[in-house]
Amino acid sequence: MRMTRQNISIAVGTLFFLTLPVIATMAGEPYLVTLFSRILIYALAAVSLDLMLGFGGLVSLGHAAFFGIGAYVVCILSMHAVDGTSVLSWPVVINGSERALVAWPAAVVLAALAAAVIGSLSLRTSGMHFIMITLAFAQMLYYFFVSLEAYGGDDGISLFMRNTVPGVDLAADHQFYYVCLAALGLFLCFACRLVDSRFGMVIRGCRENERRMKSMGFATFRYRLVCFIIAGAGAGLAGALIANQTEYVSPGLMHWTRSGEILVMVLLGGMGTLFGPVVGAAALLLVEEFLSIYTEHWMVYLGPFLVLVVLFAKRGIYGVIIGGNGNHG
Amino acid sequence: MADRLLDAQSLVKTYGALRASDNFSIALRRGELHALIGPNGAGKTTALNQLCGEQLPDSGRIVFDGRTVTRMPIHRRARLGLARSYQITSVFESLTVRQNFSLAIQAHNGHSFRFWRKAADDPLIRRSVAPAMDRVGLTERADLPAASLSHGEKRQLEVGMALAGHPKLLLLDEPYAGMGPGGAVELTKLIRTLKKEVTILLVEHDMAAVFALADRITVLVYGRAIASGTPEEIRENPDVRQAYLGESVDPCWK
Amino acid sequence: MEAVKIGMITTLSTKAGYLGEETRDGFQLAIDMEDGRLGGIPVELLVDDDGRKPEKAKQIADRFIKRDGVKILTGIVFSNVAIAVVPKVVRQDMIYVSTNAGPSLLAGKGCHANYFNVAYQNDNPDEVVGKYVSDAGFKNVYLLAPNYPAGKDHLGGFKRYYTGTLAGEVYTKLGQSDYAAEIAALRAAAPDAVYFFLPGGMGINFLKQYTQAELNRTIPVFGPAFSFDERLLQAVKDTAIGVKNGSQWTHDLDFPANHLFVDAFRKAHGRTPTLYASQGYEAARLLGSALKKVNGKVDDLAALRSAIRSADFDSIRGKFAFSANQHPIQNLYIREVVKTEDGTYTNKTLKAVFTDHSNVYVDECKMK
Amino acid sequence: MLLFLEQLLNGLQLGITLFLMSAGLTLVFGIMQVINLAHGSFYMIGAYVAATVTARSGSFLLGLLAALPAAALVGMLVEMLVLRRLYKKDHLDQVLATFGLIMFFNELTRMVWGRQPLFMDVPAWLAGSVELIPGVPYPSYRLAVIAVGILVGVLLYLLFAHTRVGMQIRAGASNREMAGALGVNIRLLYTLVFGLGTLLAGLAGVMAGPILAVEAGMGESILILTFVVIVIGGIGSIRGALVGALLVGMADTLGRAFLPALFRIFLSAAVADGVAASLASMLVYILMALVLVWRPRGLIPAHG
Amino acid sequence: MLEVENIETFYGKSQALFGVSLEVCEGEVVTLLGRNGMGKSTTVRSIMGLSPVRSGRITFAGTAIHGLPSYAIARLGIGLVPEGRQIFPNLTVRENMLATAANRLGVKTPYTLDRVLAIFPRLAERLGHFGNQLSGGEQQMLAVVRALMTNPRLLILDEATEGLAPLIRQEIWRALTLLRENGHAILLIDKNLDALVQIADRHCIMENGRIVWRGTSEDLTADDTLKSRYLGV
Ligand SMILES: Nc1ncnc2c1ncn2[C@@H]1O[C@H](COP(=O)(O)OP(=O)(O)OP(=O)(O)O)[C@@H](O)[C@H]1O
Ligand SMILES: Nc1ncnc2c1ncn2[C@@H]1O[C@H](COP(=O)(O)OP(=O)(O)OP(=O)(O)O)[C@@H](O)[C@H]1O
Ligand SMILES: [Mg+2]
Ligand SMILES: [Mg+2]
Repeated sequence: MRMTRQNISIAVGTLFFLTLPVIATMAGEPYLVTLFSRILIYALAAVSLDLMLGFGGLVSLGHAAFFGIGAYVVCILSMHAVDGTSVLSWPVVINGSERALVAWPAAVVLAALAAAVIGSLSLRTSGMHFIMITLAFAQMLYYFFVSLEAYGGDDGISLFMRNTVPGVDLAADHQFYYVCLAALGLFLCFACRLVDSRFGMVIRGCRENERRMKSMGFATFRYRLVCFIIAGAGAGLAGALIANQTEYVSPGLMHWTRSGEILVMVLLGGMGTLFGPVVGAAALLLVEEFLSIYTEHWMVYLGPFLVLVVLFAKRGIYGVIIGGNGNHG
Repeated sequence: MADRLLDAQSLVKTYGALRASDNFSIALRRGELHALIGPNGAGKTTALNQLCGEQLPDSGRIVFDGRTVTRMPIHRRARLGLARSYQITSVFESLTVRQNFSLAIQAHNGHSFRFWRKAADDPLIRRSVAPAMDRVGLTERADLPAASLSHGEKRQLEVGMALAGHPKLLLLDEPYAGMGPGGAVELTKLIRTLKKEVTILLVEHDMAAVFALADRITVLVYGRAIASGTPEEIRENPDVRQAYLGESVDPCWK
Repeated sequence: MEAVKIGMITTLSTKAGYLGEETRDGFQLAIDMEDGRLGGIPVELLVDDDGRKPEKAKQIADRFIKRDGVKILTGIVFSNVAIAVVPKVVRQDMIYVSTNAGPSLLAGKGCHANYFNVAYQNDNPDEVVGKYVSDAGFKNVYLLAPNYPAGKDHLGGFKRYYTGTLAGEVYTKLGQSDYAAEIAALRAAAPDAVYFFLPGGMGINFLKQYTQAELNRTIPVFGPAFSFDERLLQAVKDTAIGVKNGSQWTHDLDFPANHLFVDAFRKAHGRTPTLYASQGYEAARLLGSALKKVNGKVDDLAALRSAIRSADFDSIRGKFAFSANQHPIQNLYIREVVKTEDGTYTNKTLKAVFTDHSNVYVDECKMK
Repeated sequence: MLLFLEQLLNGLQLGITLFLMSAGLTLVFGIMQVINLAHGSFYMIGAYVAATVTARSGSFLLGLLAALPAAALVGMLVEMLVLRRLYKKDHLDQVLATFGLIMFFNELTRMVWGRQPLFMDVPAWLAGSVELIPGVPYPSYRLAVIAVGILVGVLLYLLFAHTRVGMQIRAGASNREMAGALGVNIRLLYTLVFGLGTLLAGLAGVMAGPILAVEAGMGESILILTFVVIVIGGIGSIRGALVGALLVGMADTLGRAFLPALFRIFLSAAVADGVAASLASMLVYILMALVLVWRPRGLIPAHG
Repeated sequence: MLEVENIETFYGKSQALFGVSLEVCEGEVVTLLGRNGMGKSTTVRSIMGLSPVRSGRITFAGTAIHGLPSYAIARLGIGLVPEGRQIFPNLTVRENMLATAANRLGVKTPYTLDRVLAIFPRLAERLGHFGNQLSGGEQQMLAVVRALMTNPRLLILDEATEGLAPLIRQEIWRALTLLRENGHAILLIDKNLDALVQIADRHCIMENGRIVWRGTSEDLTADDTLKSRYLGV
């Protein structure tokens, strides 16, 4: 590894996240651990969006749908496990579960399935139309869950307790934090490899010039769909985590404003950089958290801050940190 | 008809009232360089589009290498060995020249659902990139993003990418456009060497190149092939002179 | 003596921001009236905006508890935020006093010894109107609410005491702005009254459009208090005049404590307090009485709990007590929207329809 | 039958109202190709200024006259300070910047005007109703909204399809550099057109004021719907926006009005109401998804 | 009329022009020659104000134009046919012609729709089509027409005959000769050397961002080593 600014930043960042619970406890601010768990989870959602946005050029304004699906899967399974009822009784019996090893993969798979369906319809369009059709599907899901009384409708459902994993106590904030960190770390690692792999190159080619890709012999639709599904699955995992973190899920998680926030995290951090969205998620949530302590009118400051980042940072905050020469995109 | 690599019969393509292809037929023999010429807007690009699958004909039939491909999507035709370059430069602007080539190679080289190994480290790709870049003289520019190439260099890239996959049939849409006089000489050399490996359909307005290279020429006017034959036949054809070449001798091709 | 910290999680941003503002102002007023104390105990009120987002509210609760060492939380405006936050915090041995939301879940199955609601159970304001409408002889009422659980709950509350028939029961889109279609259907159904639960902007939109369709002249409108607080009324003005709505409080209730509050609030803020302000104020006063009893020792949870449960304070609503599920037992009133001489719009109490009214979820609550 | 006619009229009216709302957005988003999420903020500014001035002066017209330049000026200021620097960059930078602007404007209105909704009433001379269909009084104000909507539509159409300025704007949208190199002062033009766009947003806000709640954040609820309208119609086309608006208006109104009855035919009343209501809320989005799956570039796509 | 003195232009950090100077007088046709990527188009872009000039001066008809926005430069009477056509895809052919048309200098017989359509009858058939529906050559014609319709004093053509059929190409040369006779100045980049020597007065050859040779048509035809050295023919 060369000592580039980028490598140093990543190393420092990793170290920071690894030691955060210790630092927070020593500084007497243990609540920071939960705050940063949330940051990690949103970062995961943002990174997954960046995969298709920054590399695939697929701007989705419906990414929160998969986030929400992941969260709902966890809460619904848990609710049924507590009640002792089954989720489905026909054609196959599916029982509830509080085990993370069941619920989380289920969340990922269902989010991926939803992404497959939504993606295969949405990817027929492109550009602005793609933005809007993903939004449309997310809003449909939103209204669907709003009126789904069995699962709390707009009020949402609480998770009775966090999922269980053998050997790990998710209810303990520190352990949960490290689980989130591991999830983000693994996904980032996967994403970093992905974007330089053959598949990643195809995705980037499709963003640039889909027509040329086709005439060179790539079935572009398939690749884009897979990219969409991977991103959806990532968001599903983030959703499963957020359900555990907040111990609650409501349709608000799928509203287009939430998709917009995830999008803003990506852009704020720097799209097409993978690490940028982590920075973006941290920046947005921290600013939101701390500004609102000092002033009720925190948005009057946050708004112009976003504008300034756009105007003066070439590639989001991450671009500023690493000096504007990311290796991707 | 084993000697025919591509056989297109009575292609019709209309845009509203306009017949861009009007019962257009063409047959390409294996190994030949066939030139397609005609006035602007005659339907040459449209014809190429139908052959390579970018557009589907309203009616007609296309057989490539013994298979009917009339309705086959473009990417599958490409995998059968049908490559094209574009008249209006169409490369991956934000990728480097090397990445542009490696994508072109990747397309013909195993599937791309590989998520882990770096594409750049893939020996299959790495081996072929350097010669492909060298062939069109872009080795020096390998690590520049395509966007920062000059117009002519982009044209070189454009042609180079079409070649990179070692196609059976190469459809070249005005490869000379934008090439400086020197570049044109180089390109003519390149195409001469290619003639030995691959069948070529060349659309071009540079008559010097066409007459220097073509084995046979088809002339298209208003979507219809009005003449087809050897360069000599075409040069002497009065209809062609009137519709396309002009009566006076163009100073640009002697 | 160290100040007792009270954490207020409320909604200050978004369209509903003024609800949180009122709640906070009411609460703060009680503190200010005692010069920074409640029940003689110095208190410090920490306020943070939840942006109407459940996870953000949770995050704030977490910070209040872990960083600021808060033991008492209050202030959440919306039921869904409350449902997300309350169960967890009360399980952590925190006291939560609800100043507004009273979802059935927290009143029934999900009730908890550490959870108190000082305002109302969500069904209350509807029950009172249901009863009133029946008593007033309306036989064929048309119902309207957004299509989400709270909408159904509220209409359920109305139907519980309403004895006539339904001319229609329509669920609209959450956040809908145009009601022309509903109004046309309503006109065609020819009911003799309309009952609607459309909180916030939805209610404003509906009322304006209803009046513009000139239906207000022929078919009277009823609703729960939410669409008729004094700040909203300034946004609908004449449109709402004469509408009767149900509530547990009005600024004109004739109790000395109430006069004291209303006058002080007007003096401090130059406006008539809304229902939400009154609820914030009541929560503060309730807590004040409890703090006084335990002499500021909030660490003895059981003592604090029973001090709160005894509700030993001079309520601005007159008589006040907690039911078994720790929701209010109180009078419920019908009020009418009127225009005052100075051109502002406000509510006038017509009569108490229920006295010492509790809620129907008491039996579902098995308090541990 | 009478009810059906009335609902059709309602659908038409909602459609035209939506068109009025989307007119400014069609201009800015559809034709200039600037993604301005803060468009709703100008709508809000229009409504707030109009409500304030109307309340002070008692005259709706004065309110209107104050609101339009206010929205246009703020719009031009935003263009000059922020958006102008973003045309060369990725479209998504506009998303981020205008997202920030939404927050800023929303909170600013809350600080200036307070958090509660404002009042705005129908002007007295439009207060009554007209019986277009016998027995069904129709509010005159809504008819006025329809008229304004149609007027704006026609003017926009003329401006874009038949004037050189219109051509230049479209030219600039596809290739700013070339338009400039051919002698078009595209910077100034864009500032002015953006101002016109926000003026139209302000106009929509003023027109909506008497019908809807005037509150901070009112822009966002309408924003998504107007995006939907434009996308259904086909980005960049004014005719498309009109068709999209009418379609959305009709689908939404008729869905709300008749779906419950439809479902009651084969479901129990309670279930039917629930299903119908959920479906009605989703209808607009379902419509958009269907249209885009069927025609990925919208119903009447503009070329480009 | 046009004077370029010692300009240096950068793309980001990389320098593309290293002190280029040239002038074009009234009624003169000057060409820029050179292999691909040598800086011909960059010179044109610098003149038009499309690429920022770091140092040096450019004057046109007595006005210093470096640093001016490109629209202002164009309005002084420079018409550009850019490399790669760059017609407006979302405008119809007719609109493409009219959107930027002007007669700012008060030319007596300005180019009008009718006049240009007479030169390019093919376009007359396509008036209602959108820019991106045209064939490549039709787009190129349109780009030339679009520049003519601004009735410039100086016309800059960057590879304007690219992709045109021989007949049409002759048509363009003829039109240029006419323009020149009317006192217009023309700056020309093209690869058809033989045609260039016939219509141009002077030539400049560029290499790696510098002008390495200037001379008349006679000089150019006389010296074959020049061509092989700088142009690769
Ligand atoms: N947008 C750009 N960014 C970075 N470098 C550029 C850009 N455009 C051109 N260049 C570089 O500037 C140099 C000069 O390019 P220019 O386009 O002026 O060449 P040219 O002489 O017009 O060539 P051609 O005949 O191929 O059009 C080239 O080396 C090219 O790589
Ligand atoms: N998408 C389209 N819609 C309408 N007309 C089109 C479309 N594409 C092409 N055309 C028309 O069809 C005709 C043939 O176009 P084509 O591009 O095939 O010409 P060409 O022979 O390649 O000409 P050139 O030599 O100028 O490139 C042209 O007149 C063109 O305007
Ligand atoms: Mg062509
Ligand atoms: Mg060039």
